[in-house]
Amino acid sequence: MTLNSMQKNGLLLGLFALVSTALVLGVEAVTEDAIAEQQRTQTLASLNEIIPPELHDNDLYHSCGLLSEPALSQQSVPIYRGYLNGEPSALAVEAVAPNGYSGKIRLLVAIKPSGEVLGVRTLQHQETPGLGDKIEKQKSDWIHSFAGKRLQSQNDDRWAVQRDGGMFDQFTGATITPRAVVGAVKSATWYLQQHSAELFQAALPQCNSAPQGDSHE
Amino acid sequence: MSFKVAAAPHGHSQKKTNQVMAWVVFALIPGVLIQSYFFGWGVWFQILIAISVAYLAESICVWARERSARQALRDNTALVTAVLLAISIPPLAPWWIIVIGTLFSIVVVKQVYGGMGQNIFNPAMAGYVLLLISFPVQMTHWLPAAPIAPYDLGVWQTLHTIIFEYTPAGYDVEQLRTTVDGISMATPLDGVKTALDQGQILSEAYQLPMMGALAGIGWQWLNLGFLLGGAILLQQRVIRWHIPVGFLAGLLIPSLLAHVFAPSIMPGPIFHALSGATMLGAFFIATDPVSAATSDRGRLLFGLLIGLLIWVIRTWGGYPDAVAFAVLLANLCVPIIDRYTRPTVYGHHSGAKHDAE
Amino acid sequence: MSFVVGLIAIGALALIFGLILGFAAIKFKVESDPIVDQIDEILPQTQCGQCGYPGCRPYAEAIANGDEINKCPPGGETTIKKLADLMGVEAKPLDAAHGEESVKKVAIIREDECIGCTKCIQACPVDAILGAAKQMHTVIEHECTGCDLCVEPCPVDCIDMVEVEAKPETWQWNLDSVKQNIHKADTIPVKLVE
Amino acid sequence: MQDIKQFVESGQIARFPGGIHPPERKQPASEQPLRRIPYANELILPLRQHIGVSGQCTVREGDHVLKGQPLTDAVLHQGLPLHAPTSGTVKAIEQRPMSHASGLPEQAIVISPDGHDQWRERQPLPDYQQRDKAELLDIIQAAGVAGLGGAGFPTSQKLAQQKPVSYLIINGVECEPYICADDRLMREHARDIVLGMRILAYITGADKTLLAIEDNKPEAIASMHQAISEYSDIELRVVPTKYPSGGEKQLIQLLTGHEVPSKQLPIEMGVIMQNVGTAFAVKEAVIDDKPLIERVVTLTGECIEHPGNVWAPLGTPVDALLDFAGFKPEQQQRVIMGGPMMGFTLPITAVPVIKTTNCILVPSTEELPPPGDEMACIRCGACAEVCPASLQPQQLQWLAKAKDYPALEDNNLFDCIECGACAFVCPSEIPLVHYYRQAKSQIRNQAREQAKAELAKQRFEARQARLEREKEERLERHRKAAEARKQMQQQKAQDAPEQESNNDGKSSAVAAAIARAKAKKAAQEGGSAGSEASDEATTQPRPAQDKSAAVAAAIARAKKKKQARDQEDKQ
Amino acid sequence: MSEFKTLTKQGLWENNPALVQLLGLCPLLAVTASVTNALGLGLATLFVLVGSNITVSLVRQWVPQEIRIPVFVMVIATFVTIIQLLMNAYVYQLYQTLGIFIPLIVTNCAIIGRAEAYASKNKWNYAAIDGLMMGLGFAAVLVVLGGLREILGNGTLFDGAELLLGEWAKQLRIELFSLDYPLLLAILPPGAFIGMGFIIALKNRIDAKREELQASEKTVTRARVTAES
Repeated sequence: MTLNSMQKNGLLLGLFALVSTALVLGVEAVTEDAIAEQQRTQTLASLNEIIPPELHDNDLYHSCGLLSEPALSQQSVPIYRGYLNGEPSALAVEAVAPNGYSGKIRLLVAIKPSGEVLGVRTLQHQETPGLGDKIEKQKSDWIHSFAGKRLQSQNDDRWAVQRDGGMFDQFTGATITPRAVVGAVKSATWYLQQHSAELFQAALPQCNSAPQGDSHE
Repeated sequence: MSFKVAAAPHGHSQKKTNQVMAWVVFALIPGVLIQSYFFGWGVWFQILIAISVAYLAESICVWARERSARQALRDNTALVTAVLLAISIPPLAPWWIIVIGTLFSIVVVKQVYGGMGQNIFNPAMAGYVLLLISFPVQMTHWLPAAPIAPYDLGVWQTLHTIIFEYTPAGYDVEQLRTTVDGISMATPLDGVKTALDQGQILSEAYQLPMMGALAGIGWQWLNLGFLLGGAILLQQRVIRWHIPVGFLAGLLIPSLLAHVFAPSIMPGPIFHALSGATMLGAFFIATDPVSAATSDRGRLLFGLLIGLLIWVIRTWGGYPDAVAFAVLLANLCVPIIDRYTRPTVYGHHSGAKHDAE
Repeated sequence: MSFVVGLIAIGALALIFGLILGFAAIKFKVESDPIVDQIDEILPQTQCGQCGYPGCRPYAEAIANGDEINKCPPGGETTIKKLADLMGVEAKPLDAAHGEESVKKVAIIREDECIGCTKCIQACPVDAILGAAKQMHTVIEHECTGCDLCVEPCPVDCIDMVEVEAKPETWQWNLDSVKQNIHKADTIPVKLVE
Repeated sequence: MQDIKQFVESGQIARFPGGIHPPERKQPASEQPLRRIPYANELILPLRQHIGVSGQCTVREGDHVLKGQPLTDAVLHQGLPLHAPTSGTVKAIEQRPMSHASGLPEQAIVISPDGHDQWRERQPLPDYQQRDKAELLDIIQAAGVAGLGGAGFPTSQKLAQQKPVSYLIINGVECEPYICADDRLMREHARDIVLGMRILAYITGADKTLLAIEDNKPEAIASMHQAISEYSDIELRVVPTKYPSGGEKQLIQLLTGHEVPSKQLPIEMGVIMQNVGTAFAVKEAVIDDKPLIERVVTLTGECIEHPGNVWAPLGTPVDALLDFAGFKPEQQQRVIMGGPMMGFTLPITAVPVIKTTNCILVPSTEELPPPGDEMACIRCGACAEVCPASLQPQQLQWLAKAKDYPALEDNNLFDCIECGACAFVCPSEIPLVHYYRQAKSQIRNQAREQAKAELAKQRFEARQARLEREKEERLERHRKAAEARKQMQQQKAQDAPEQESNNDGKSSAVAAAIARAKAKKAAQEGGSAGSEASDEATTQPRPAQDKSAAVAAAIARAKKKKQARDQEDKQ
Repeated sequence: MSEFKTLTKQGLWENNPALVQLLGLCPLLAVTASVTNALGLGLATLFVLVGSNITVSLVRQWVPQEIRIPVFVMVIATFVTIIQLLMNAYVYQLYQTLGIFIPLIVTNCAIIGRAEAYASKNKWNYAAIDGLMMGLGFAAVLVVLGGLREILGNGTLFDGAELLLGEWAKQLRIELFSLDYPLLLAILPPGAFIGMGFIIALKNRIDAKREELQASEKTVTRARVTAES
C-alpha cells in the first residue's frame, strides 16, 4: 500500500515536473535572442546619452569589461570604453552610492580622458518618490548638473551639496539623496581620472550579462 | 413608592475622563508659552486651527456614525489631540498642513478605529507622521529660535505666512530660516546629525550657531517647560510615573553609555533629553493611555521601548527626531506587551498552588 | 546541454518529493474530524425545524456541507458566533426569514380545555408531553425545548407558549427589568403549599 | 502550610494588591447604641434566604406560631430551617417581592405578630464542651445560622468540612463604607462574640483563632481586646483600613501572607473564616438555644434623621425600618441594601430584612452622586491598579461587551469578587462590576442551556429510535397480515373444491383473527424488547368512529371560546 | 449560462480575490503606485490565472489528493516563468518596472486558491471563466487602487501608459492637477494599505446598503421533525 502510493505519486509528480520544465525551457529558447537584444538596446540607449555618438565610433556595448575595484563597489562593475578613430575618447563606469536615503543608488558615470565629466545617469534607485527621485532625468534636470564639471583634487570641497558648502543643489527637503549621489560620482570620477590611461589599456574579463537599464521605479 | 434602580457601586471617586483630558491641556501651557516666546506667534494660530478642525471633524464623524455628539465632544480628547499635533509641527507651516494632519488624526486614526478609546495608534503622532512623510519640506522648516533668528515676525506677518506661505514682504519660510551668510538654520538635532554625518566630531557640531548651553537655543527651555508640565500631571495623578521614567531611561541610559564609549560622535544624555520632542513625548504623548500598555510593568516596558527606539532612530535613522515613529512602533507592540505583562491573578500564583498540595 | 540537465534535475527532485508525499499520505493519515458532531454539539437541540431542516442534526450536516450558519433562531447570536468560530467564517446576523431570536419559552397546556387528542404528543420532538387518548395532557416543563411544534397541531388551541419565568438565580442583571419584576408578585396566583 | 504557620506566628500583616480608600462615613451611625425596633405589622420570611434549595414549609396559613418555632424543614443537608421571629399567626404563604437586586418575587411566609412575643420551649446548653462536635453542628444547623457577612452560606456546612484546620479567622474588618453593624456588635457584645468564637474553635479544632479588625474601629478593638485577654489562643490582628480588606480572600492574604488558590476553598490551606456576627449567632444558637431570628442592621445615609444600628427581626419590611429611623426621601432617591460598594438598590421598600441584610443605606444625591453618563474606556488602567484580585478590569470590560465568553474565562472573570473598586475609580464611570455580573450570569446560563440541549438531544434521539422501531413493527405486522391473507387464499383455493358448501366466510374470519392475534403477539414481543421510554400514547389505537363526533364538538367549542377571547382582546 | 453569471458575480464582486478573500495583497500593495503598473500586473495575473485554472482543471482527474499542491504550484510557476520571459522579450520597459513582482505572482495566493477551490473541482471551460472573472476582479481592484494613489500622490492618471501599451498611449496621460507638494503618503506603501482599507470599507458599505434595499421577503418553510407519524 505505502509502496504503491509512493511510486504512483513520485512518478506523477516527476512527470509533471518534466513537462513543466520542458515548457519553460522551450519558451526560454524562443525568447533568448529577443531578451538579449532588448537589454543591449536599453544599455546602449543610456550609454549613448552620456557618450554621444560623435565621441565614439566603436561598439560601446561590446567594449564592456568587468572591473574589480573596491573604490567603486564591492562587486565587479562593468566599464565601457569609447574610442574615436582608435584614440581613447570616453570612459563610462557603473558606480554605486551605498548611502542613499533608502538603499543603494546605481549610477552610470562617464568622463573624457581629460577628466571632464561627460554625464551621469541614474540606473536604479529606491529613493522617495517626489523627493529623492529627482535624480532621475525624467523628473528633474539635476543629474545634468554634473556634465562638464571637473574634479581638482580628491578633497575638492566644491564637490558637495550647497548645504555642505559645495556647488551642487540639494533638492528642497531632501539632502541625503543628492549628497549620496554627489559623493559616489565624485569618487568614481576621481578613480577614472587617476586610472584612465591604464583602464584603456587593461585587459578586462568580458561582461557576460548586461547591466540593468534605466529604471523608473 | 418606587425608588431609583442603579448598578453598584453607588459612589464614585477620581477625576472624570474629560477632566483628565483638560488637565493634560492645562499642563501644556508652560511649554506652549515658551514655544511662542522662542518660535513666534505661529504656535497659537496652529493650535487655533487644529482645535477648530478637530471639533468640526469629530462632530461630522460622530454624526455619521450615529453616536451621541454631545458626549463625544465633551470628553476633551479631540482637544488634546489637536493641541498636541499643533505644537509638534513647525509654527510657520502653511495652514493646510495642520488641517490635513488634524483631519487624518481625528477621522482616520481615531474615528475609523471606533472613536475614543478604540484607536490603536496615538492620533496626534499618527497625524504627525503622515505629515512628515508626505510633506517633509514643510514639516522640517523650523525657524531658528528668537535670539538667533534673522527676522522677527509680528502677529500679522505670522498669520500671513501661515495662510499664504510667505510674509507680507514676500519672503518664504525657506528664506526666513536662511541667515545673511546664506546658511539655512536647521534644528539642533538636525544640525548635529548633519555635522556628524559629514564626519565632524561632536565638539565641532556643538559650535553650530543654534546650539545653546545645554542643548539647542530655545529647545532646551522648551523641553524644560514640558518637563514642568509633566511634573504637574504627575502631581495631579493624571499620569503615573512608569511611562515617563521608562521613556527617559530608555533614551538616556543608552545615550550615556554611548557617549562614554564614543564621546566624539555620540551626543550625551543631556543633549538627547533637551532636544526635539523628548519631554513632550515622555510626559504628554507616550502617556496617552488609550494607545499605551495597561499594566504598570507593561507601561515601564512600553516607555523603555519608546526611549530606546528614539535613541536608535536619532542615532542611525534618516530623520533627525524620532518621537513620533518610536511612539507608533511601540503602539504596535502594545498587545504583545500587554499579553506578557499581565499580572498574575489572585489565586493563580504558582506558590499558591504549591501550598495547596 | 543545460536543457537536459534542467530536465533531469527538476524531474528527479519531483520524483523524490512525490515519493515522500506518497509515504506521508499513508503514514500520517488523519481520521477526518467529525465536524458534523461538533456542529451538532453547538446547536441548541430544540429540534424546532425553523432552519428548514427536520431537526438539529440534519441542519448540522447541511452546515458541514456549506449551508449558512445563521438559520437557527433559538440558538441566536451565541450559536452563530460559536459556529462562525468553528467553521472559520464570519459571524453574520440571524437570517430573519427563519424567525427571530426571542426569549426562552415553554409550552403550557390549558388543561381544562384539552380534549385528549394526542396530536401534540405526536408533534413533540423530545417527548416532553405526557398524556393518553381522551386523557388530559401536560407538558413536562423542564424537558420542553420551547420549539412550539405542538402549538399548531392542537385542534382546540389550548397550548400557549409562555416565557420561562425569571428566577433570581437565572436573572441576567438587566436593571431595566427590575421595575417590571416587582409587579410580578401580583400576577402570580397564590398557591397554597400542601 | 509551613510557610503559613511561620507567617502567622510572626504576627505580620501582609498586603494585598490594589484596594481603595473611599470616604468611610461610619459616623454618625456607629456612635449610636444598638436599639430594638418594635415588631412590624407583618413579617415576611422568604423560604429561601441563602444559596441552595429552599426548605419545605411546615406551617399552613392561619396556624399560630411561637417565637423561635421552625417554619420550614431543611430538605437534605444543604438548606437551613427558618424560624418565627416572634409569636403570631401565619397570615399568608405567597409570592412576595424579594430582597434581591432583580426585584423578582419569591415564595414567602407572612406572619402577623400577636404582640405576646411568646417563646417556644428552649433548652439552653451552657456546657457545650460536653457535647460532641456533630451534635453541636446539628444544633447550629437547626438554628438556621448562616454566614452573616456576605453570601449567607450555611454555617454548619462550612464547619462540617472534614479537613484539619490550623487557623480560625474571625472577620471583624467590616471594610465597606457606612456599615457599622459588626462594629456596634463588637462594642456591645464582645463577651458573647468571644464565646461564639470558642464554640467555633472547639468545633473546627483550630490551633489558633485570629480576630481581625480594621484600625478605624478603636472602640471595638478595645472592647474585643479586653474580652479575649483571658484566652491565650486568640490573637487580635489589627489590619490597616483599606477596602476590601474584609473580603474573605483578601483577609486571608493579609493574615497568612498567602493566597487562596483559585477555585479552592480556604479550608484547603487549613484556614476557615467566620464573621463576628456569625460567631455571635452561634453563641446564641448553642448556649441560649436562640435560633437566628434577628440581626443587626445599620440604618444610615443622609436621608435618614436618626441613623444607627438596630436589632431587626428577620422579615421586618425595610419600610418599617426606614419609618423607625425617620426616612425623608428626596427626588430620585436610592434605597440601597448593603453598602455603597457592593449593595444593590431596592426598587420598593416592601421587601424584608433577610439573614444577609447588614445595612440599609439611603444616601442623598450630594453624598453619593448617582453615576453620570458612561463614557468610553480610555484604558487608563486605574481599575487594574485598584483590583485586589490583580485582574485587568478594562480587558474584561471589552470582552464582556463583545460577549466573548471563552476569553472572559481565560482572563479569570470568575476570580472577580465584585468588590466594585474598579468601577469606583473609573474616570469614564463605566459600571464595570455590572458588566461582569451580566457576563457571569450569562456564562452560567449558557452552561445550563448546554446541559438542557444535551438532554433534549438524548430525548430526541430516543424518540427517533422509538419511531423507527414502531415503523418496523408496523411493517412487520403488515407483512405478516399479508402472508396470512395469502395463505388463507391458498387454503381457500385448496379447500374450495372440497368444501364448497361450507361457510367460507366463517373460516376466513377465523383465519383473519388468527393472523391478527399473531401480529399482536409479534408487536408485543417487539415492544417489550425495546426500552420503556416508548410512549404509550402513540401506540394507542385511534379513537373509534363514533367518538370523532364528540371531538368535533369539542373543537367547535374550543373555537367558539377562542373567538370570544379574541374579541375580548380586541375590545 | 447561470453558472457563467454566478462566476462573473463571484469574481468581480461577491468573492473578489482582493476585496473579500484578501489574497495576493503583496503584489497588490507593492505595485499600485500608478494605474499603469497596476494594469500591467493585473493583466499578467489575469493571464496566469486563466492559464493555470484551465490546466489544473484539465489534469484534475490524474492528480491524486496528496500531490495536488505541488502540481498546482508547478503549473502556476511554469506560467509565471513563461510570462516573465515573454515580458522580458517584448515589453521590456514594463518588465523593468514590474520586475520583481512578476515572480511574486507564483506566490499570489489568489491563484493557487482558485486552483484548489474551483479549478480542481470543475470542468475546464468553467474553470477558465472562473479564472477570467477572478483575474478581472483582481485587476479591477488593482487599477482602482492604482488610480486612487496616482491621483492623490501625483495628480495624474495613466502616467507612463506608453510603457505598457505602446507609443499611442502617451495620449492617455491625464494631468488632473499639478501639485507643488504631492501627498507622498499615497504613493508610499502605507498609502496602499490605507487606500485598500477604504476601498474594502466602501465595498462593505455598498453591500450593506444593497442588502438593506432588497430586504427580501423570502419565506422559509419550516421543516416538521415529527408530523409524519
